[in-house]
Amino acid sequence: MSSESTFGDYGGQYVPEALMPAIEELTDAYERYVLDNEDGFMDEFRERLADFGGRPTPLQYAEQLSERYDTDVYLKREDLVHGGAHKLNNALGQVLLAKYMGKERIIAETGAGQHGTATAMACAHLGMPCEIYMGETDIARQRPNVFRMRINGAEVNPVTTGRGTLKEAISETMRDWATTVETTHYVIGSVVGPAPFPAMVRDFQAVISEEAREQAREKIGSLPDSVLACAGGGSNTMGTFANFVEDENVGLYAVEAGGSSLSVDEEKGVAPNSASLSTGDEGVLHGARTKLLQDSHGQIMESHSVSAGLDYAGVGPELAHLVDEERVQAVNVDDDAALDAFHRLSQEEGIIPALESSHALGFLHEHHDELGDSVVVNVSGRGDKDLETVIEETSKRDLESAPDLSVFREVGGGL
Amino acid sequence: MSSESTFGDYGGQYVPEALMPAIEELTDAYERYVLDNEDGFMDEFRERLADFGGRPTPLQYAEQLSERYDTDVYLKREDLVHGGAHKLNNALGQVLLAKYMGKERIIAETGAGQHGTATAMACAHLGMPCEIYMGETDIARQRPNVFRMRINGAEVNPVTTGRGTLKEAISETMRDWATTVETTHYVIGSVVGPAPFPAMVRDFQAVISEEAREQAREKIGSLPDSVLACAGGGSNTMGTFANFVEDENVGLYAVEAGGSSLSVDEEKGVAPNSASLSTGDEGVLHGARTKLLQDSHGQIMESHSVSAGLDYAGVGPELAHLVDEERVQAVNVDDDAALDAFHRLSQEEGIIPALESSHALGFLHEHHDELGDSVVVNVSGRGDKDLETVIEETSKRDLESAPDLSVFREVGGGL
Amino acid sequence: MSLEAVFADEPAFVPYLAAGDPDYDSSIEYVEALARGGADVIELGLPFSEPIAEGPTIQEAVVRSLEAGMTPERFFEFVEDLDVDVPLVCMTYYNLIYQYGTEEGPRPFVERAAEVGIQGFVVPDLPAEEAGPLREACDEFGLDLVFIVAPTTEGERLERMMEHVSGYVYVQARLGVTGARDDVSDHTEQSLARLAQWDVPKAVGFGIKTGDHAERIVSAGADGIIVGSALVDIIAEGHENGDDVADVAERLETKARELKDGALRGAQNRPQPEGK
Amino acid sequence: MSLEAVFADEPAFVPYLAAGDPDYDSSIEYVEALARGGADVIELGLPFSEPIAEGPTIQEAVVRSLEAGMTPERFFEFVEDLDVDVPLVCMTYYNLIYQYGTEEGPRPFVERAAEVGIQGFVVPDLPAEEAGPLREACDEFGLDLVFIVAPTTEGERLERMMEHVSGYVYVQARLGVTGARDDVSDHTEQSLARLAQWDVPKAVGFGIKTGDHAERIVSAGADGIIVGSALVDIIAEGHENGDDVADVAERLETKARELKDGALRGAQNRPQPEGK
Ligand SMILES: Cc1ncc(COP(=O)(O)O)c(C=O)c1O
Ligand SMILES: Cc1ncc(COP(=O)(O)O)c(C=O)c1O
Repeated sequence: MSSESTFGDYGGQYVPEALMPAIEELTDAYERYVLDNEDGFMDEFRERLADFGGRPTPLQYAEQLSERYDTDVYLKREDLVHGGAHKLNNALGQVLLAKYMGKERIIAETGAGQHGTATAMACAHLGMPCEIYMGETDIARQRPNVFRMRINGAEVNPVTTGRGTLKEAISETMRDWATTVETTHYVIGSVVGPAPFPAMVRDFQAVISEEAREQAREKIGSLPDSVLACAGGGSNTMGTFANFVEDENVGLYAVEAGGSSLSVDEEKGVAPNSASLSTGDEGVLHGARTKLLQDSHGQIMESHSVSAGLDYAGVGPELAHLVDEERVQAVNVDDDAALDAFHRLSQEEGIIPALESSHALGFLHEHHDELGDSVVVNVSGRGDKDLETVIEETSKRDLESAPDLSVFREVGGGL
Repeated sequence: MSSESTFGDYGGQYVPEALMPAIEELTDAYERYVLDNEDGFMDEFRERLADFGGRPTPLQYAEQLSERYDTDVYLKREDLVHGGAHKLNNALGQVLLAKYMGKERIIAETGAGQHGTATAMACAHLGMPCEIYMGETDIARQRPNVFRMRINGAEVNPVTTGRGTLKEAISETMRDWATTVETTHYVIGSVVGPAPFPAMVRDFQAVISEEAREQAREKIGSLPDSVLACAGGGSNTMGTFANFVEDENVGLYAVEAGGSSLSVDEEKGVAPNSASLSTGDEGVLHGARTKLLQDSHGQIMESHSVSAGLDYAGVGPELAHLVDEERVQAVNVDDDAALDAFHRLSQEEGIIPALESSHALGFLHEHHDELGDSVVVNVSGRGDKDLETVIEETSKRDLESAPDLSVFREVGGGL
Repeated sequence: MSLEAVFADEPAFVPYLAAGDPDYDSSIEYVEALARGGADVIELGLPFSEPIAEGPTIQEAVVRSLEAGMTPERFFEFVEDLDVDVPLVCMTYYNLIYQYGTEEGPRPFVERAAEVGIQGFVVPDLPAEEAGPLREACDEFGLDLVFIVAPTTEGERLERMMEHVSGYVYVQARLGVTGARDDVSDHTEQSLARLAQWDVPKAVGFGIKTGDHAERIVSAGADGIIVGSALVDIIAEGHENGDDVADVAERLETKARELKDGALRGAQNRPQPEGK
Repeated sequence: MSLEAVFADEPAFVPYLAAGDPDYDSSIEYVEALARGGADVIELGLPFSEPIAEGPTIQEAVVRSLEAGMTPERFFEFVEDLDVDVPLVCMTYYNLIYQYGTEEGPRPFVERAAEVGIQGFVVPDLPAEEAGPLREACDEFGLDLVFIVAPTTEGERLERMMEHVSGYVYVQARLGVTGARDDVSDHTEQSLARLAQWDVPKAVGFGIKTGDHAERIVSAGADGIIVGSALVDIIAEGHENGDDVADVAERLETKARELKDGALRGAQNRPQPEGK
């Protein structure tokens, strides 16, 4: 672990001056508590991750997929973390850090609602007041997560600007932070934002690969040939890769959302995908220099993915750097393939994956014969939050693996 | 573990003759595979529980509750089991056993949908065709679980007889079984039904107390003074108690659903509660002699609880026996107190419990000063499935711990 | 006449109705119509709220009867009120037997049943293993306890069971729950063959619907036929259409005659019984 | 006139508008109206899709301008088309500066800005730490880079920052985002006191709405006032009501005069400046 503020050309701290002192304070806290385990911070963090969060999560051998693909497939089960996704690893770390720093209030943005619920849970657990910013569009498509945040005692502030999704929610949270920075910590939900966030969030998420690497050694007897993770902002990705980066023989694949197409509509400022690593270019967004979906003038594009949690125009700077360095392969999978993979895992392995994670599984499906003899796929979250979306999107398509979903109309009324 | 077919006066095998040979076959398989670990059955079961199911689950020290009640409160986190409840422990065990027995098809009943989803998941995991019977009323109030079963590839058969809840679903599943018994295994969802189900389901669930007892020793340094679990059919209850039964100094509390009142309406055949241990009397239902909610003629009453998973007129025979023996205290908590406890745990500890489990937490709230210095409460499942019910039921009441839920109306439309 | 004796001379027709379906008075008419139509024994159902062995037809009869106010006590009055000249068997679930009276266990129920003239019991959720207490009470009051032999009942299990049989055996023609079917199961012949060595009347039930069915089953060797759902269907239909009770009763009587006649035909073209 | 020189004689009035709000032509009128109303420097916003430092008022202006087709190139044309006689400062976010032209980095943007006569930049998401490349390009083309000093900028951090200042310092009157407020923050006086030791013009912004505000802030020691949202509000209202562009322009001119007059009054009852 180190406190890099840049990764090659990426990273940095492109934020309003008003936030800089807080960011310096945070950098200092990060170095002391996280990197140097001052006051036993990391010990407490790890203990809470275990007892409250349910870690370690299993590395499960997937029998049916292994047989189907003639490759040993192992699933890292982050869907079993409390709250249903890897997001708690980071949220718990940051809220605990804010407590050590003497902050009195937590704010966070959320897209799919997973980071928001994770933050709300961590705040309830640690007794911190919490407000979550969430775009109106996302609120409408992720209702159960809105309920969960409120039930955990968090305020949910609807964001009505722009298209009402993650990008706008982040901007709005930064505005709150610029006003309340003295007492408030902003829990960013991925490896994005100004330094030290990208490195810090990676370090909190690195527990995934710390466990997985050890578990792989035990189960496979060696390191895996390939490791796959979906990439939105890239926190589950960096968490899953971190401890494998030095293992040069392990192939690392960051699977982005290909959406409905990789091409863009400059006129409307819309990219029908969220593949910033694969198709974006360098720019500055939300505090960091990284790869972005932007038009030729530098205006940020509306991204799109069937999976709300991947629906973001940027990506973590360290991940962008690792892709430039060719240590990580940036690949992508479209909406259809992700939905298909969702159904496949649900039916064949009895695990309902998040639509985000389904992208990684979709890549496995399409490229299993190029990934070597053993593959670790990070199942970053569970798909309970996605049921309504999946039913709706499946009914619009002719998918290979989808079950007949007509029962949903027969019983208990329509959608 | 032993293969008792009766517990004191309770238990037995009150089923149609056509099922008896299958029940004998099952008894034999239970004794060989479960009790004697033939062919390494139990080893495989335990391994799958770990890798697929996410066991062991933590025994978490609950800081805020402990402070509030001035008692060390530990939560056994069955909400973290794959699928969101203890139900998988049993479903996985039975589906695996059916596979060892050479059965080709699985059927199960479900009430709250938790046992149905657990069974559907276990069947997908083990490649077994699966049909779930579920009452129409329950289908309407537990829609997300219906979706999950279908997405896992199970058939969901609506049951339209009677009030369309668990009782009718069990009867209907027995009817299916009576027709298909030669090829089909019926995965009963709790410690109810004819022998060997009560003992077998208990043995599959006993992993809860096996872990908890060991974890308590480590964390408390001794055994807890009291152990609390909610009781519907009683599977999480027996699982949580099993390894403590011999520890005479450990108080065991089975918390039933007090519903809206403990009194009954003989005329209508309705009990506005599900407190069969506290208020029921001996009778025969669904294959076993046990305590039941019945009218003076022996007709089974409609039970009621705000929590669908506790809404059952019977209870496991072994639990009834342990209550008669005064080894287990039968207590109960009403709908209001359960809802309050739901909100309390969500806000104070960041864990959204199932409404079922909330009953155990409600008892803790009301009787914390009678439970000694250390209490283990089984959080049998997570409450994600209950969100709609909780919002609706909370809006009808004036609860101490409920958050302001008006945001649900402001954003994203009405319920 | 003892239950066993009924089967001695000719194949017996054993109809089933849920007592009190759709209401007390009509039900009395219906039972009497069956007697007129040629019933040799009548199985009278005392409805239980959780009829796990019944298919939809009888489930609905149970609901109708319960909603019309049937209780165990009313059931006994019902039997007393009946003006029929054939043996009556009470078919019910064990919990109702168990709960009756102040004392625990089946004795009070059996005592009262004997008092009103019931001659035997069929209890679908009471396998031989659990039947001890009821068996004892039956013996005390001289009632028969009829067991069901399922297609899955074989070998040792069958042998153990046959030791307990009294009255007749209820041979379940196929797996599943009650309900009229268009086919007559292969299981029937196999089951009858399995039972051939025991000298006790064998009445076949589950799914018999027409005189032809009855004929085939008797010619396959059955000593009697048990018919429930096909009769209950007639009541359900009449009830739904609001038909006159007398009309429905007549239809039942006609149906009964069809079934009894079928059984008689079956007896004629039956291969000569060996031992009897 | 250099930016610094503007502040030399009397307190400066520095209005902000988003260029192209609500459309190109109207916006030209509005900017010119502000010049007529007494603006000493004009901050022209080049709209960015993610304006993280702006409150709702300016966010909406940004949306209007972008929807009307504003781009960096159009922005430069806009500046060329303007007929005003005061220094212009471009306020925008770093990504637009960074992306302009074919070459990477800020140089092409600065070069083009210099060409059209822009005299400086304010970049709200570019703290001193990241300003190196832009600073260099500004130096090359002789433009000023204005930094924002926030209420939280103190001690060493403040000292480091003041080394980079050119033109004037933008003193952020309170924490938060842009937007007109009814109060004038206490932070202003403290901030001005903290900055007293540096001999550079101090323009105070964030929340100034009326001539009275302007007066109080200048009398507290500010060398200038920066006003954005209060002016953008007038445009938004006019746009919504479908008012004549000329009418709106006149309202802007009047408001500008009110603010400038307030500032001038403030200068009169200001305690005598010590060092200057
Ligand atoms: C389950 C899950 N996986 C992945 C992501 C994408 O985020 P990241 O790329 O930071 O892991 C999200 C975001 O909400 C998520 O909920
Ligand atoms: C979470 C949870 N707890 C408890 C129960 C009650 O069942 P049992 O008493 O068998 O544990 C259920 C049943 O659905 C459940 O879902």
